[in-house]
Amino acid sequence: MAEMTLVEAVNLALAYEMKADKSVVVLGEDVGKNGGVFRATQGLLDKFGPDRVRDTPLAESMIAGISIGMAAAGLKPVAEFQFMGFLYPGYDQIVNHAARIRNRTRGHMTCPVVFRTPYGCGIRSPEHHSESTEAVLAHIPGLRVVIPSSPKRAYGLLLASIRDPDPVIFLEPSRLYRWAKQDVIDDGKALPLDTCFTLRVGTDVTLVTWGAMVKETLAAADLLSQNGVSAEVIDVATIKPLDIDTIIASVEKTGRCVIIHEAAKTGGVGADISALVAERALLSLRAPVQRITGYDTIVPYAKMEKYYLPNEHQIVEAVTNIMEFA
Amino acid sequence: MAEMTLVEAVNLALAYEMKADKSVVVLGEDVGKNGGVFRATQGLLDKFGPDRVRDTPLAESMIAGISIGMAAAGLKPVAEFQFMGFLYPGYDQIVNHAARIRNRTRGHMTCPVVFRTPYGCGIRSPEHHSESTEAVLAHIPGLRVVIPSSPKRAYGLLLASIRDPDPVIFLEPSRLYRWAKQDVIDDGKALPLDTCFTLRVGTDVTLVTWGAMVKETLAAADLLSQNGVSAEVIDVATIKPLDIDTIIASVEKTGRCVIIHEAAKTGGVGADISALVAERALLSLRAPVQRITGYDTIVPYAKMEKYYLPNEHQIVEAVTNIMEFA
Amino acid sequence: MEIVAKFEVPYYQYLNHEGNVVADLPAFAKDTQELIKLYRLMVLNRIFDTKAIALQRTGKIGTYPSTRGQEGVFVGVGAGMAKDDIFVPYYRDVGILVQRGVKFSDILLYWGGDERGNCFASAKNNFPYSVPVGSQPLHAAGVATALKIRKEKHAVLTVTGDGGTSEGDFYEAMNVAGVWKLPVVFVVSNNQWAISVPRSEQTAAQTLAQKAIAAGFAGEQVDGNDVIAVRDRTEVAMKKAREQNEPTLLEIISYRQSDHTTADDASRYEAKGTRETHWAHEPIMRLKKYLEKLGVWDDKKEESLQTECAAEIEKTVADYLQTEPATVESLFDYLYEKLPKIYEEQRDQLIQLGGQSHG
Amino acid sequence: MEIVAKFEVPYYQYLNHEGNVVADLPAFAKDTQELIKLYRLMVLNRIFDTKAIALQRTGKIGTYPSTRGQEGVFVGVGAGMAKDDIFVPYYRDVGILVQRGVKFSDILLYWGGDERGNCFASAKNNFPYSVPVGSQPLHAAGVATALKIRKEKHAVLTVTGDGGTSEGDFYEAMNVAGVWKLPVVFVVSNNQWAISVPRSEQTAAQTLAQKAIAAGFAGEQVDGNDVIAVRDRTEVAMKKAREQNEPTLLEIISYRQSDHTTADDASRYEAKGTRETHWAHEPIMRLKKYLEKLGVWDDKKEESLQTECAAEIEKTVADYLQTEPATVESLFDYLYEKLPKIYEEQRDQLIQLGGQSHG
Ligand SMILES: Cc1ncc(C[n+]2csc(CCOP(=O)(O)OP(=O)(O)O)c2C)c(N)n1
Ligand SMILES: Cc1ncc(C[n+]2csc(CCOP(=O)(O)OP(=O)(O)O)c2C)c(N)n1
Ligand SMILES: [Mg+2]
Ligand SMILES: [Mg+2]
Repeated sequence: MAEMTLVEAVNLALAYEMKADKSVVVLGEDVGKNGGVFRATQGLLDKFGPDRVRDTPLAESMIAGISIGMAAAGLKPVAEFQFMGFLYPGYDQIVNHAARIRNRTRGHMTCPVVFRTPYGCGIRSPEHHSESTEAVLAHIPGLRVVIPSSPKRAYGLLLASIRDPDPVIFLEPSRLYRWAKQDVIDDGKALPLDTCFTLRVGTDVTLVTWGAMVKETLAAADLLSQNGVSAEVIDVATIKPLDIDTIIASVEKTGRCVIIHEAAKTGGVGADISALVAERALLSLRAPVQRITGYDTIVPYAKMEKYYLPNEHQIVEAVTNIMEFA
Repeated sequence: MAEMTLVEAVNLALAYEMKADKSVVVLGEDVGKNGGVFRATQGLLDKFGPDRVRDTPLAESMIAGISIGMAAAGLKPVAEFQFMGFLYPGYDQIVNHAARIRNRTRGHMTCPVVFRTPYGCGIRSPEHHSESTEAVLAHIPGLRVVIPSSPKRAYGLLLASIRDPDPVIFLEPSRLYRWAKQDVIDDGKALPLDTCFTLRVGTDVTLVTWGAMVKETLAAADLLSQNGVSAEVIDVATIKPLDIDTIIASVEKTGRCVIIHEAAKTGGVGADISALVAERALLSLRAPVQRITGYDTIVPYAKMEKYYLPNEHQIVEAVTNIMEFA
Repeated sequence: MEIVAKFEVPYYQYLNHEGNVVADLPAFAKDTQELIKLYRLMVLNRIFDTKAIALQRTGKIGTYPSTRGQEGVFVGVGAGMAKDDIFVPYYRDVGILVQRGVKFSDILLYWGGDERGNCFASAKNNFPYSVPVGSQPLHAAGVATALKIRKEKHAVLTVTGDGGTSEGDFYEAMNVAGVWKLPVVFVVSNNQWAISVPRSEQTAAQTLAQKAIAAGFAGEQVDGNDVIAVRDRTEVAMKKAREQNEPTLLEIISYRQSDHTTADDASRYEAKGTRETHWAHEPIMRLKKYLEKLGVWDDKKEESLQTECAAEIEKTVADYLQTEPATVESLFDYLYEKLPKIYEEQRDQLIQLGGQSHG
Repeated sequence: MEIVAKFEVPYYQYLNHEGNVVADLPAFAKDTQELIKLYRLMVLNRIFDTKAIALQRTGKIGTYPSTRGQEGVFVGVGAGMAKDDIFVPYYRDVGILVQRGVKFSDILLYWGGDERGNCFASAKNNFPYSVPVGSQPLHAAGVATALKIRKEKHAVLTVTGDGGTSEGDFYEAMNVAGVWKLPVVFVVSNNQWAISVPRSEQTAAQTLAQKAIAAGFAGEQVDGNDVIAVRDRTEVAMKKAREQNEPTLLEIISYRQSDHTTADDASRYEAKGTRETHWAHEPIMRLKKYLEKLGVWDDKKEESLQTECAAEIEKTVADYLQTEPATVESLFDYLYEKLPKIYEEQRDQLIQLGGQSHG
């Protein structure tokens, strides 16, 4: 057991599974000697050699496409896109092939690949290093989309993702990479991919979030409790397929739901959750479901980033408003 | 004025605007001599010559990327992706560049491009010819996404899209290409891109839809009126940016809302509309907002297509259920 | 100014279009039984092709891409591969697949609009058809990476059309194969058209073979109407891949003696008479002429071959037509290993509605 | 077997690393004033670069990609272009941009995290920085298409890194430029690294120049530490583009005398001493040696040049540091020509919240 950051937990899970399963191969740009631009793959080349830790040429469609071929041929590739903004050249391969090979071959061929990528803003990077477009992946049948928001969940969910027999997009909130440390036990235990994680139990309002916004959401829950409002905090974690049951059960209890995400509001995953809550728990709702999200803008460069990101005060205000509603 | 199909109306609008505006250039795979695989560009090569009607090499990222360069350099390219399932290799260029050039240059450079593509299933085509993933475009700030559902709207909305100073994704429902004819006046009059179209006025329920599902929705409205239910039918047409006001006004009147789309349910544009209705008109709702959508599956090959597509009876049933709700 | 690199592109042909030998024949071509096998396969494929088009015209299958005139390419490539090699097809290479255990009836099922025609369950070393042009060479490179990592001594072969060579994916696949020294052969079936766009409007490269130079390995042109050359150069390239981990690009040149698919009408863009001019080079007649010259073929043999092949195809068509429809729930059954809970309700709904619509 | 195509890749150098002339100099290089201009620009760029790194270290700008050791490439290319030509940059070519009207202070504003540094408002014929590697050559091809359609006699130039040549977009851009005969020059700035991945692991192609062969036009290697060669070959290629609509690929070879960016630590992957070995070839010293040999340069001139350039850079840094912050609503102001109604509420909210956070 050791205290570690989220990115270190990613590294630990990779090392664990590479040791446990010879078919796991790590590939991507700068994942070898350099250990990844965030050091997620640090040390793996030394431990597992260049056959299994592969620096690729600079081509994302290629990274996606060869990973698909490798996976269909019996390996378990864990491929890195350097930033989510550079995943898009691989989008065609992911949507038209990774997500479909099992279906296309009626199960005779499968595609157990993990596509990892740092995502989200708030680290003062240049353009395209701040994307959170998880929605454009979560819409695609055949994919899983998994987002850890703590070192422990990074470890357990990444193990589960690698072991999953289907393609998983694993989005790592770069803003949390080195945020809070946690004790992580390197026991190879996976966490389930079919459930949300309830981070805090409460009775007055359900705060539904994932990724880096877990940070602001937990901070808001603290502030709210000082105001006498008891917030339940749900980290969705696996946004595709969604464990809607946990969310509905919580909303049925609290009667209020606020969804918080960093991505642009329009077409964000929050819309889907809101729609499902409305469909399945309308009669339990004491106030309209609220969404606190990034703006429908292009994520600004570093200087304006702080205005783009939702903060805990916005969450508190939204909750306070709907507490008055009913 | 002449009776024509939707695809003929597309052709008419292209010809009109190419004649009116020398900067309009049509490009894509097989758009020249062949006139497009659906004949949308038929006759344009003869009329406007090979400089302005360009058969491209077979490369969609290239089609997207050069169109962006052409647009930034002062032309108005209207580029065709042969099917929506082949747009994805161009997704990076569309998301990372077309949608951002104005913003990136603080308005000093713009990107007045139209990306046309046939979309949707129901024409018994092979795999990848049946996509309706409009949601993965509608999530992207900086884009417009426009979907005509009749010959007249195809004509007017395409003209508006070409004249719009920003990038427009123009999705043509291939199932409607040769469905119903309409009299189209070739007067060069554009239709607005900032409004829904109310196709049928009603008082009991608001049916919100777009694209080819307009067909089933109108059929359902007919059936409903036989049952004494008065349905208002809204064709959203421009799904990004959304004219939510028209939808809200209608729902405030009818108290009920059913959203119908062909795309997979999870993360579809229906979720967004549902969420907005819940946020803005909760108190007017007499029943939960319903979504009738394609399944969360990969669109099947031809033989099973009919099971994938929602039909008018499902819509009628959903409406009937919520009529009983309150 | 100094010259720092030099390259050449060779062209291979053994039989010219009159059926005359123009270069030293490879060993297998000295065995007439081997040649007759290739001949039979080409004939069988052509009969299948004609039949498939007829089935499309009568609504028994959907859109279908003909292979007429390209039998030399697909039969030769298939014959040049070993059973344990892995094949990553595009959508026109039935002639390869059927040599590797895929049934003609599967091909019909596929173009008939049934996913079960794409699982090649009985023919393990083949990937499914890939419709997005140019996307499958990357899968081939991935498979080759897996083989290399596992030190398996097989090779991978993938086919792309001439149009497909313009896709970035095609280049990215070659590039990684070159730098990683992958055991993979990239075949370009240059039938001189990508739907309506001729080869000359696809690229300024004088040959498609030279595209391999960008990836640092050898490319060559092969006469695709000479099935002997196709089989031989495929064998050589596959051997090089297996033994030296050295990729090759084979540009195999034929002519599309058909519309692009049954949904196409080539008269809109193909100059009148062009197809007929190229017909003089088509692969079946050429090998027949040679076999006749060798004295191992005659009209009687031809007739019985035609009859036998036609019967085989009739049988496969009957198999296809008797295929039971798939279940409606098959839409959900292969999305994930286990259907996630949130979709169960949709699956139930589909079964309920699908049951209704079936009636 | 017959050879159907042959290709060669030439390499150009005029000044070797000792500052000796090894080939007939182009006309401009006989004018020492022209050479001193190039020298001054290289010096100015290096001083800027050192300053920018210092600004990053003190938190005054964000991540910054150094151009140290690559001054010959960017100064030479910029000098080889005409004012009316169009430039489509990647993210490291400040040395070109500043010759085309962009201010160093804009560059700082950009890396300082402010979109206004990317609009190059005062320098119309330049595209903004493009961060997605390999994506911008397609824009260049598009601009070249527009110029050709409008029969404007300018040409387009775009720069990609050695790593960027592995992207499919790079190939697709070359391919369309070749077949459409577009007036565009593709420069590859081969600084031998893509972050940590060396050129040798990027592709098996012996030269990057030969990648043009796949697209059917000429590619050549240029010594990027010889600013004379760079300017000359750029001029020749741009002229060919303008006058003959014939694209060229220029692989310009230098060495990255820095980390990839300030966020990188090259000591993790770059063998010790490699950078120092390459330093013997760096472009500024080389031209200085030659100018000294010509007798037109001495320590006094050098000193005053250094002082003058340092002052110019100080001034530009001051301009940058004095830039007023942008308004919060600028997030919404350039999404569309006119902000759609549905986003107005969000914009209002941003102004309200942003106003607060400002305080
Ligand atoms: C990515 C992609 N774009 C477009 C299409 C539509 N399409 C199908 S076949 C074809 C032409 C392919 O030509 P070529 O590669 O020469 O192969 P051929 O069909 O001639 O064998 C096109 C454009 C597609 N299937 N995939
Ligand atoms: C599409 C894309 N993938 C990855 C990155 C991250 N990245 C930024 S620079 C770089 C290396 C580029 O190397 P090269 O093309 O040689 O240019 P150089 O920086 O050496 O000038 C990488 C991988 C990116 N910006 N864009
Ligand atoms: Mg072809
Ligand atoms: Mg480099």
